[in-house]
Amino acid sequence: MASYLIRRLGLALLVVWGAVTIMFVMFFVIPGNTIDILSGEKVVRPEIRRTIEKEWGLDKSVTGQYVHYWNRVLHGDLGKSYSNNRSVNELFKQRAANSARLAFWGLTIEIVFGIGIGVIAAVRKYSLLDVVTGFVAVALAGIPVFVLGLLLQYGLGVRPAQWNWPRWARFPVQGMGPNRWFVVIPLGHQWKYLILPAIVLACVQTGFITRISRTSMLEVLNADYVRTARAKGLRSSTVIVKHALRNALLPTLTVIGLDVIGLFGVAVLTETVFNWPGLGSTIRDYAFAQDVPVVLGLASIVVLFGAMASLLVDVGYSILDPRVRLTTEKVD
Amino acid sequence: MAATVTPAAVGDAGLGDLIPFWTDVRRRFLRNKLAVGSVVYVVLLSLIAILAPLITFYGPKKINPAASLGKPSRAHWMGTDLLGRDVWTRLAFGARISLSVALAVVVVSTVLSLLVGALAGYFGGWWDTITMRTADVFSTLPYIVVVLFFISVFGRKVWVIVLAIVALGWMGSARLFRAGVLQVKSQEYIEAARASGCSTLRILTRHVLPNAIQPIIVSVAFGIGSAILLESVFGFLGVGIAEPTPAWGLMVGDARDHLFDAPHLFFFPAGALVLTVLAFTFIGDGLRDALDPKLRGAK
Amino acid sequence: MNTRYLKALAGGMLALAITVPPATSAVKKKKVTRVTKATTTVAPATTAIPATTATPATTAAATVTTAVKAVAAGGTGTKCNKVGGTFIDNWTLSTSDAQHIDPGITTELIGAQVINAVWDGLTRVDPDTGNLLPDVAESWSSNADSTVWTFKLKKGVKFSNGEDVLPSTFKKTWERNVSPALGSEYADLANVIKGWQAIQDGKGKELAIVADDANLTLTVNLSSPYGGLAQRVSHTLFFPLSKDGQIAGKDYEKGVMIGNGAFKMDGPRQPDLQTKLVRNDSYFGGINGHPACLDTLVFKVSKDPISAYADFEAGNSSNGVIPGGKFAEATKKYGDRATKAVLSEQYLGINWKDSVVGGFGAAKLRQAIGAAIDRAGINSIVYNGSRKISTGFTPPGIPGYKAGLTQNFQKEGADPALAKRLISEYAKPIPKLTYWYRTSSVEATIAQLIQANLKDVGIDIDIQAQNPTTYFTDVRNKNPQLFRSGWTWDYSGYDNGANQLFHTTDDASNNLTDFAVAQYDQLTEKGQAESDPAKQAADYQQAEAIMLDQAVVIPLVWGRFQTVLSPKVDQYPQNALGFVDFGGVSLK
Amino acid sequence: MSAELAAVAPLLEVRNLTKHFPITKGALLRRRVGTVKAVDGVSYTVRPGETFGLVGESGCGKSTTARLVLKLMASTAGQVIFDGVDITHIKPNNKALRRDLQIVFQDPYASLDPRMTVRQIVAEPMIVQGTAPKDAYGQVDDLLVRCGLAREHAARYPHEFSGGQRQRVGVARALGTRPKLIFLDEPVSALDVSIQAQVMNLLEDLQDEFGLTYVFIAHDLSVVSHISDRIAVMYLGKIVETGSRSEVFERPEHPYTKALLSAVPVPDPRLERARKKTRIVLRGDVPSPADPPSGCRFRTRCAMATDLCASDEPLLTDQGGGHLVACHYPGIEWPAASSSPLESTSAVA
Repeated sequence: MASYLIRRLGLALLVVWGAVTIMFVMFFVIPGNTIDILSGEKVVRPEIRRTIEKEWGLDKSVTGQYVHYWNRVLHGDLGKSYSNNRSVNELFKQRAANSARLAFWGLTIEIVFGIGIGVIAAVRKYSLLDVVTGFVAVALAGIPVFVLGLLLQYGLGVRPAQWNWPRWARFPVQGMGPNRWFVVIPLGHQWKYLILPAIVLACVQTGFITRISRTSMLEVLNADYVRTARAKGLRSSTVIVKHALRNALLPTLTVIGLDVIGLFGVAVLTETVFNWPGLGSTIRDYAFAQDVPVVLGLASIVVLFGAMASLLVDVGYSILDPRVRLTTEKVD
Repeated sequence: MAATVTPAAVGDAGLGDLIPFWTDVRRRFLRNKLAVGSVVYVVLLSLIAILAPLITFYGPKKINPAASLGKPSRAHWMGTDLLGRDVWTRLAFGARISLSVALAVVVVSTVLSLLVGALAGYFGGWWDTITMRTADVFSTLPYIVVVLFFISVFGRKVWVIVLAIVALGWMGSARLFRAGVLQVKSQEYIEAARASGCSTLRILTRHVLPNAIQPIIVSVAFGIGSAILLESVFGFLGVGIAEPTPAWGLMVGDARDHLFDAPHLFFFPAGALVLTVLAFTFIGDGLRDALDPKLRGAK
Repeated sequence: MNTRYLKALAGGMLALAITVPPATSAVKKKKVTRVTKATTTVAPATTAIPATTATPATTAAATVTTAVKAVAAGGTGTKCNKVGGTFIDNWTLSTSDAQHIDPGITTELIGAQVINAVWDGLTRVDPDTGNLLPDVAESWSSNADSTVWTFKLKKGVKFSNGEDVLPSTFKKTWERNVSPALGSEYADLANVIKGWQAIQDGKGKELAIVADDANLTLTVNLSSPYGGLAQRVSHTLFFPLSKDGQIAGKDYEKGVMIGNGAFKMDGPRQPDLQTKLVRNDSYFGGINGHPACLDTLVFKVSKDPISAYADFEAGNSSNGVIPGGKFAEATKKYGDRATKAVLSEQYLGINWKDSVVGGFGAAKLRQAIGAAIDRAGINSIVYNGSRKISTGFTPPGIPGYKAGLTQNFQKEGADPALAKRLISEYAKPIPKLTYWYRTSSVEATIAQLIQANLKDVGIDIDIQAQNPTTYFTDVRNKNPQLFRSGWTWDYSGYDNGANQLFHTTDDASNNLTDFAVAQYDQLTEKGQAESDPAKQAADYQQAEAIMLDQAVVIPLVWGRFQTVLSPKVDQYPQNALGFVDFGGVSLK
Repeated sequence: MSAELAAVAPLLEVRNLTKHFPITKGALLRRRVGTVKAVDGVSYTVRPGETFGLVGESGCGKSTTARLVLKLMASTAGQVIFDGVDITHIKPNNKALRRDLQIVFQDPYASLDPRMTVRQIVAEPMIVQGTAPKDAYGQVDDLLVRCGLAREHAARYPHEFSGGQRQRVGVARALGTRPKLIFLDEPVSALDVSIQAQVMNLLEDLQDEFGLTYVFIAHDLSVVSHISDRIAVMYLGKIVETGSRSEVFERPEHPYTKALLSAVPVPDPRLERARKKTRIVLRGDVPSPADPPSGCRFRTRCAMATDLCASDEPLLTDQGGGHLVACHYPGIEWPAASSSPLESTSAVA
């Protein structure tokens, strides 16, 4: 197991290397360069351009810059933003926690509601509850984040304020608020700032998770061993929890794992609409400005994180399904 | 013995003898009202897409500033947008673009993920390592960089958007498939099939896939919706299909500016989108049930 | 021309940023490099640049040798009806955070907005009249040929940490800001000062400035005559930095920067969240003659104007940006106190060098395009009817502005009959033309309206959405036949628009149309050299009329601020360039 | 019976068959730090028409042996000669191999594809062999009937059957290609006792009817005792005793075989009660095949083990009449002290 983890960590680094290299190449293929983009229509004076290029090592060849980049990264320095001189290390420190907290709660909502509704829908297949939750799940997933966010902002923030509802019934429209946390637990009023973006973030995937877990659950409920368990006279809830759920979780776990990986990506719009300064929207902003160090620096950390998540998913598999062994071949 | 269900316990014992498999599947599918309704909806939608020029009265790109933001009326029964374009017309023509984009995305990425995921799951080893780590790379690349890359290299064309969405989305179903295959591959009937002399291809197609297909059906149904939605996200970010092409995602995205003063701009395309995703979901459910032999003969 | 646009685009809010009028989406300020070029092309005798505003002070500065005492400081600005309170600004940074708020480095209006609250320069533009007011400087004067400028500083001006603001403070700060090591993109703004070139070439470290701290005089020697220095030093690049700032590099803005303005930073910036300022109690009074009315000023960052507006509607900010299509609704609800005209112009550009639409021969075709476009329609559909339809390129408010320069072929609405007549006079087959726009829903809307207008008169155009990030570079290099652009004035001078956008020898970057007409060039050069404001205006007007007759641009609408103010806001002084004088802002 | 068959050439000859699984360590560069010797030099012969019983505790490598012969797993070393042909190195998907060698799996629930009808399941090996699907399906009915099922069952799915019925399907599937040899991998261990007998009877009937040869794998000597002509007892990857049924049952020489035999219930209750007193309880668990004991592998659980057992590995030696035993002290009796009631059969199950 330990050696498996170490091996997978090595592979995760390989993934980071691959992703960074791909992005590096992409940025060289995408037309336009940072200096031009930042200066807009203005032509930058050659001396200034040279100063800037030298400062960022843009005067080197592509391979030179590539080597230079890794050299810096390996020394623990992700570099500085072309556009505003901010240290990427600093940016990461500021943003990663925000992203992680939002992602954590989004994911929690997603898992609790997604699996919960999915299981109930499967057990009460084709009941009114099943159809209604199915409809709601799909409808929520079918509304773009930027529209859903706006609806929530108006429904829970703007209108209550305009109608002079009591303070507790109003939600903030934007921002991080007091930024008070115990690790991921919001303190004080912080939860009010967290809840809307977390819901919006969760809505994107909850529908999918609901359906996946419903489907896997149905599959499992019809499996022989569950029938056997039922025939043995076990209580229905015991059967569902002990026998069915565990086995139904495998595909759901895949989706959730993917989601952990992609959550920063999904969060771009949520972060934008609610002005939650996380990694996703930051990467997006700097990607448009072709601010290569920031995008590469932050993205490679996200990639590393994603590779870890995918590792956890694989470990999770082996826990849920002992047949999926991590190391050795099946013996007898 | 007591632990198993005897044939008599499973519905009509004689049923299986009389009715061929597909007839039974059809029968069971047709008994599912939601699924049948959904098929009707999809057929209707396809007809609307195909017959769009015949069943609409304006051009999809025909603007009429005088009729800007018109409420649904007799002349424009889904109202008009900011440029006075008929929403119904754009919705009908948009079905062409959005459905074909979605189907292209789903078909390409399902085939790709089938190949990658199923093989990775079945063979494991280096192939698994390479493909799954590649999937890791792709799923963590910031999508904006990928889309920027695609549109700046190939231009802002519909197929480029399809390609970009596939490039960003194949990993999901590939992983799902891999998980399914991993689960199925350790079953004894796979070994039995090998002992029976089945080739790898036959095992994959006849035994592994049919048993691993459940989550994929859901993923395809949702894939159609999320492809259309991604199109709107790209539109929101300014890297999607260009106006004035009528596409549902674009229409939903544009409606944000007039969410409260012209809600019909949002309601109709978003409604069509949600209904479409729902329809494919219900069809998926229906197929699932109809194809599941364990539900055979059951109501 | 609106680089800040691009930033907004780069920030990803494409669809939304464009809905914001140029000034509110904050314009990247363009440097005035034209000056030095003019001195080389224009006769030596007329070297001084005309004053960019019509204040007596600046006019005099260019013509007389005696010192001109400007309006007496203190008591002329906005009064506080109430002192105290917190103003939450969700307008300035409503599409993205400012990249820099270091006065030496900033290139954007949104950053300059914050800087103007924390620092005061030698001079400042009056929010009401647009005239130049003395700020840290008490008065200024120049010699006869405007090569030596002397600023007399007010006594007792201090930084918020108690440090004195002295002439040497300015000298050292300016030397820091222009040093190649800092790499400021706006270092060129100081290129008229003697010693600048040597610093750029690495041969010197000092500017030819004599700082007499005892007598509080700052004497600036120029390398070539320039009459507009008093205006120029109102730019953020010339704001004074405290001692630690004078030696600081690019990292200075990571901490708390010390200014001499109405507000001081309450802590380091919180990038992408907010920048919080509090009243600077040791403020010398600036143009208003009193400390800031507000206790606290918070610049809140948003990334999506629609959400920012929702935030305003929920009562969470004191001002806000009106998103596209909401102008009528928002002004009805919250009034139009803050929606005055901004010095900007939206136009359709036509490429002068193009083989079909360019050159004198295609004038009728270009005019036909102008006649065919329904600008009233664009105004009502795109701008909710809030804009004023341009009657020329230069907007009212610019000294020397004249109405109706394009009346001959452009009406508010479309004139298809005239357009068709012009086409028949053109008498050549018209191929399908290419029209470029930056991708956004608003730009797409304008494109389709124009496309429909032109189709009505038989001109087919292919509208092409372009990569917003590289839009201007692409327009510059690939020369599309028709393209959409806009321009926001950096200072209220006629030359900043007409003179810089269409002059042959101008920065290729600014002349997107590639307009190259000798008569136009001569007239603008003559105007630049002219010392009499009336004559100067006449020259510019004549030049602009030539440009407009050639219809190399089709002016669409002039700009307007899309700002909503909370009813709790009492005073909100803002000049037409977009600067809010936060020192004078007060709450009810 | 065995005397007659002894003259006939063996149908299957397994020589020194070995399967080692590597144990690796290390993150990126995997070092091989050990080996699981799942099957370690197993040799036996199976004659045409006989039933060869392969018995041993779970994990002893008996199922692996079957999978190695069937090429469902690649062997590390050794030779397999089937019907006079060396099949050690032929490809796993060799058609003749698949036709002539079939297997019935232990778990009747897991070994049938739930998404196939019985008809499809039974016909599949034939179709793979090149029989036209129509003909294959035609034969299914007949096979089902012979296996004690009804024709109508062909259209049903596995979940509609009981365990015994499913195992009949499994047998029918194995029969379709008219194989020469069928491996029965604990075919009845998952079934209820009453059903076990039915299936065993069916297997015997079919053997007569089709002239089949069986390799019957079981963890329980009692099952094998009914059906086998000859028996091999495996312990930890090795055969410890092999011989004809009567020799192994009546004159067991290896302590392990004796222990196994003592656990076999005897139908006569009186005898059974008497035997209970002499039941042999094995100490401890089966050692890890990754680290087998030196010398005799059974010595760690053998009450009579000596230093010789720890130092030298006993080889299979003929005790006469083809009765081979791998023990330094063949025939040695268990001491009485080790005889006590066996709490459960788990020690040998």
